[in-house]
Amino acid sequence: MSEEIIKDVIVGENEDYIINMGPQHPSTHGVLRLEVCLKGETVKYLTPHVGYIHRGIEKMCEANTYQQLIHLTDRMDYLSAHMNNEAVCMIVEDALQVEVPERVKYIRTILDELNRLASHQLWWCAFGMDLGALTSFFYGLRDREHILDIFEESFGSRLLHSFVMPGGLMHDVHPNFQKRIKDFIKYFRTKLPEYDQLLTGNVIFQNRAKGIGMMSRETAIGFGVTGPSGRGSNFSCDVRKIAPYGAYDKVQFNEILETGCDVFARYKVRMAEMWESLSILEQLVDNIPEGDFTAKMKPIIKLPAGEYFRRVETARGELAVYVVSDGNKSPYRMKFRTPNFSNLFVMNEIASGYKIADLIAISGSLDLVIPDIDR
Amino acid sequence: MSSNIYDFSSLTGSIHSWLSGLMSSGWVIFSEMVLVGLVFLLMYALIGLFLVYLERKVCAIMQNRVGPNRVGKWGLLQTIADLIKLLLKELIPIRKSDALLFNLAPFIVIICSFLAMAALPYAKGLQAIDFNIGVFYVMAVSSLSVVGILLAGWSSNSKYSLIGAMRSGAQIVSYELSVGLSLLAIVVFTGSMQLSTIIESQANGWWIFKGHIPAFISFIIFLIASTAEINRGPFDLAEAESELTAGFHTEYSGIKFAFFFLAEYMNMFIVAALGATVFLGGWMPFHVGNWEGFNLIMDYIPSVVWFFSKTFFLILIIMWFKWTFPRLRIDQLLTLEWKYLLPISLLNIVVIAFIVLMGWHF
Amino acid sequence: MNSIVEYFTDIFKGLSSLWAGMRVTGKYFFSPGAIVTQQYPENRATLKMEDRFKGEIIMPHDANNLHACTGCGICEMNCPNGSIEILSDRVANAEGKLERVIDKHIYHLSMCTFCGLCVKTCPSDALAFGQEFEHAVFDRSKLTKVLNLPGSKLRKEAK
Amino acid sequence: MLNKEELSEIIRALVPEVVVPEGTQLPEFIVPAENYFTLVEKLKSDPKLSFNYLISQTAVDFQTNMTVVCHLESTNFRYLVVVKVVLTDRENPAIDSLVALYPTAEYLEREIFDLFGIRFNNHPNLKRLFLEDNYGYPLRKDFRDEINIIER
Repeated sequence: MSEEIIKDVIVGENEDYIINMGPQHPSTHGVLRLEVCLKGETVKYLTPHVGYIHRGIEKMCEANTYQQLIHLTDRMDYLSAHMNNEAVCMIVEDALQVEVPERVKYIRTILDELNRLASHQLWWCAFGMDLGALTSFFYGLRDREHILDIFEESFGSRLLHSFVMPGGLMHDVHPNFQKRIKDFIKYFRTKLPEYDQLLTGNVIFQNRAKGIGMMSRETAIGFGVTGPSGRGSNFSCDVRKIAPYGAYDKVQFNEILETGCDVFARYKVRMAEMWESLSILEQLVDNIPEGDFTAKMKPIIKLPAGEYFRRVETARGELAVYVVSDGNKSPYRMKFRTPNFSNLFVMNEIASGYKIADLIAISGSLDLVIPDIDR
Repeated sequence: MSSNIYDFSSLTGSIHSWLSGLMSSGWVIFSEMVLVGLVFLLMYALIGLFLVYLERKVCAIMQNRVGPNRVGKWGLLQTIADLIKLLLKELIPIRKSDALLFNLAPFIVIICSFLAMAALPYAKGLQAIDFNIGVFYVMAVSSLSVVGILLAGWSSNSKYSLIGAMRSGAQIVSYELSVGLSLLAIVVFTGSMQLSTIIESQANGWWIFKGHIPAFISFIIFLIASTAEINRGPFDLAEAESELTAGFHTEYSGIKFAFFFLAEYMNMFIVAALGATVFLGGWMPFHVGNWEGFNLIMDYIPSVVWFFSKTFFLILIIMWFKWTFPRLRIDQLLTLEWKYLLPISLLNIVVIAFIVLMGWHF
Repeated sequence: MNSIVEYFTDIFKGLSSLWAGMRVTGKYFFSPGAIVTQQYPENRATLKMEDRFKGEIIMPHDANNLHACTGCGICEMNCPNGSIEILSDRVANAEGKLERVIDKHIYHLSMCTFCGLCVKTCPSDALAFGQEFEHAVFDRSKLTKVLNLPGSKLRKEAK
Repeated sequence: MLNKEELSEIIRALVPEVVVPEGTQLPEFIVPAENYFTLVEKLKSDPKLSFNYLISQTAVDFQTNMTVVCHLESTNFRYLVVVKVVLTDRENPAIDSLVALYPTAEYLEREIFDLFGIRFNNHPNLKRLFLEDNYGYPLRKDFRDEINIIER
C-alpha cells in the first residue's frame, strides 16, 4: 500500500466519531460490521453492513433437486439447522400432498425442541460473555454438549445434520433416543436454576439488561422482529401457535410473552422458553407412535407448477420459505425469509441513544446468526 | 511474643555488616541497592508468571475445565512458554502513532508496580524500605499507572484504545478515593501510616477482627475498590474485550503487551498484599485469645508463609469476582463509587473515629 | 426515610444476589470432579465414535476383497457438490457379454458436506459412513480418495 | 375470521384493478404497479384488515417479466395474503417503495435491488446490500458468471 493513498484524517468538532465494530470483533458473533457513530460513549446512530459471507444459497437452490438443497438450508442458521430442514421438507410435502406418518411428526417436533434448547443454551453462553461474565459461556456449552451427543448418536453429526428428508426422515432414530432425552431432561432441570443464580438474579446483570434497547410492539411488528426478540416486546408471533405444524397441536405449551420490551424481557423470554421446551419434550418423548420413518416418496421429486409458502418457528424467529416451481425437479425460485435478516436491521432503531456497552447487550439480546442474514 | 524465631533482620543485618567490611559506605548502599533490585526483578518475574498460571487454573476449575496441562507437569511451564512466544513476536509499529509515548507507556505502567513493591513488608524484617508514610506511598505509586494507561490509549491512534483509556482515567480517579478512605480506617485505628507499625499493632489480633464491624466494612470496600483500581473484572472496562476488543492495549504486541499484562497481575498482587498487611495482619501469625498451644504452633509457621498465604487468599477472592460477575457499564461504575462506596466509607470513618476516641477498640 | 431504607435494602439485595452467583462458581471450584473436559489426543484409545457417526464415505470390502458397487452412478448423480466421480469400464464376462465394472470410485473428501444422500440412495448398499474423523493432511491431493481397493471385484449375489 | 372469498371481495372493493387468480395456496392479488402502493396502504390502514406485518418481500424473474411478491400478515386477525406486481419492463424495472409503511421493507427492498436490479421509487437509501456495485444481478435468470459459477 502506498503512502500517498493514506491521508491525514482530522476529526473536527462537527465530524462524527465513527468506529467500525467488526467484521472481526469479539461480540458481533460472526462477520458482521456495524458502523457505529459515537458521541462520547453514547451511540448516535449505527449502520449494519452485511454480505461478507454471502453464498447465494437461493441461487444454488435453483440448480439442485429438492433432496439436494436440504443440506444447503442447514448452513443458513446453523444453530436451528433442523427447523430449516423441516421448513423445506414441509413445503415439498404440502405441494405433493403427502401425509407423513405420525411417528415422523413426533420425532420432528422433538428434534425441533432439542435444537431450540441447544440454540438457546448457546445464546445464553454468548450473552453472558458479551456482558463480561465469562464463566456462563462454559456452563452453557457444557450442557449443550449433552444435546449434541444425542444428535450425534442418532444422525451421525452434531451441528449440521441434514436428517429430515422430504416425506420423513433419513433413517430411524437410534434405539437409545428416548432414554437419552429423558436423562437429559432430568439433568438439565437441575442445571437451569444454576443459570438463574449465576446471571438472572445478579444485580450487575439486571442493571446492565434492564431498561435498555427498548423496542415497542409497533417497532417489532414494523421491522418484522420475530421469535423471542419479538415476543419480548409482546408481539405474539409464535408460528407454533399461529399455524401449528408437526405435533405442536398435540402438546400443551404456552407462548411466552413479555411486556418489558427491553433486553431483560428478551432474556426472560428465552429463559422461559427453555423451561417450555423441556415440558414439550416431556410430553412427547414417551408418546412417539410406532410406524414408518418415512412416507412413500418417488425417487425424483417434481413439484407441480405453482407457488408455495410455508412458515416455521426457528430458535430465532419466523422462517418463511417461498417456492416457485415450474414443474421441474429443481425449484424455479426459492426464497428464504430468514428471521435474523429482519432482527438485525432493527438495531439502529433500538440501540441509538444508549451507551456502547449497551450496544453489545442489545445485539446479544437479538441473538444474531450472521450466515442466516447473508444466506 | 515468640514470633521472632524467623526474624530476617539478623540475616539482612549480617549481609550489611559483611558488605561494610568490604567497602566504603557509599559503595555499600550502591551494592545493596543493586542486590535488592535484582531480588525484586526475580521475584517480580516469578510472581507474575505464577499469577498468570494461577488465574488460568482457577478460572478453568471454576468453569469445569482442566486449564493449561500440556507444557510441563500440570502445565506449570505454560506461562514461560507464553512469555517466550511474546518475546519472539514482532513489535508492530503503528502508523500515525506518537512513537515516543507509545513506547514509553508500558514502561511507566511496569515501573509503577515495581515502585510499589519496594515498600511492602514480606516477612519480619524483610522490607526494602520502611517509609513512615508507607500506606500513602503504596497508594500514590500504584495509582500512577493510570498515566501509563492514558498514554497508551492516546498514543496508539486507535479509537478503541482512546475510549478504553478515557474509561480507565475516570475509573481510577474515582476509585482512588474509596481505597484511600478504607485504608484510612486502619490508619485511624493504629495512628500511624508506617506499614511496620501497622503490623506490630496487630500482634494481638488482626484489625479485621479487632476493629468491630466498621473495619470489616472498610475491608469489603477495600476489596471492591481495589479490584476496580487495578482494572480487573467485573471492573475491567478499560479493556472490556467484548466491547473494545482489548481497550487501551489493543495496538500493542509482543513484549510491550506482555508488560501491560504482567503489570496487571502485579498490581493485583500489590493490592492484595496491601490488604493483607493492613487488614489481615501481614506476616503476623493467626492467634486466638488464650490458646497458648495453638498460638505456639502458629508461631512456628514462617512469617513469609503467612504473608504469602494471606495475599494469595485475597488474590483468589479477586479472581473469584472476575470469573463470576458480568462487567459493569461506565455510568454504573461511577454510580457505585459516588453513590454507594464513598458515602458509606465516609460514614465508616466517622464511626471509627468515634470508636477510637472512646477507646472501645481492643 | 423511606428512601434511606430503600438505599440499604438495595445494597443488601445486591450483595446477596452477588453471593448467589459466587456460590455457584465457588461450588465448582471446590468440586474438581465436575470437570467435563475430554483430553483428546490422550484418550484416543478409549475414544469411541457413535456407530452412525458421519466421518467419511467408505466402501466396505469383505474378506475376499469384494465390494457391492455396480458402478451405476446414482451416488454421483445425487451428490449435491460433485464430490463423487465414477470411472467405469466395460468388461466381457464369462458369457461374452459386456458388463459394467467400476474402475475407480473417486471421492473428493474436500468437497463433501456429509449430507448422506449417496449412502441413502445407493441401490446396492455399497457405500457406508466410516468413523474416521482425523482428516487433516498436509497436501490437498490426499483428500481425493479412491474408495474401491486395488484388485477388488464386485460381489456376485448367490442366485 | 373471513374466508378467502370474503377477503378478496373486500380487497376488490378497495382497489378495483386487482386481479384474483384461482387455485392458489394463499389468497393472491395481482395489482398494477401504479396501484401497488395504494393497495398496500389501504390493506394496512383498513381496520377490518390491518395488515401490519410484512413477512417477506421478494421478486421472481419469469424471463418475460419481473414479479414482485409481498407476503402480508395481519397480526390482529391472522390473515395472510400475497400481493403481486408484474413488471413487464425487464431492462429498467421500477416500483414504488413500501418503506413509508413498513420499516423492514427498507432492507428487503435493498436486497431485491441487489439481487434483481429492481429500482424502488422513494426509497431513502437504495444501495446494494450484499454484493459489489458492478457485480450484476445474480438472481436474474440470464445472469452468467463463467468464473465463479460452474454449470452442471
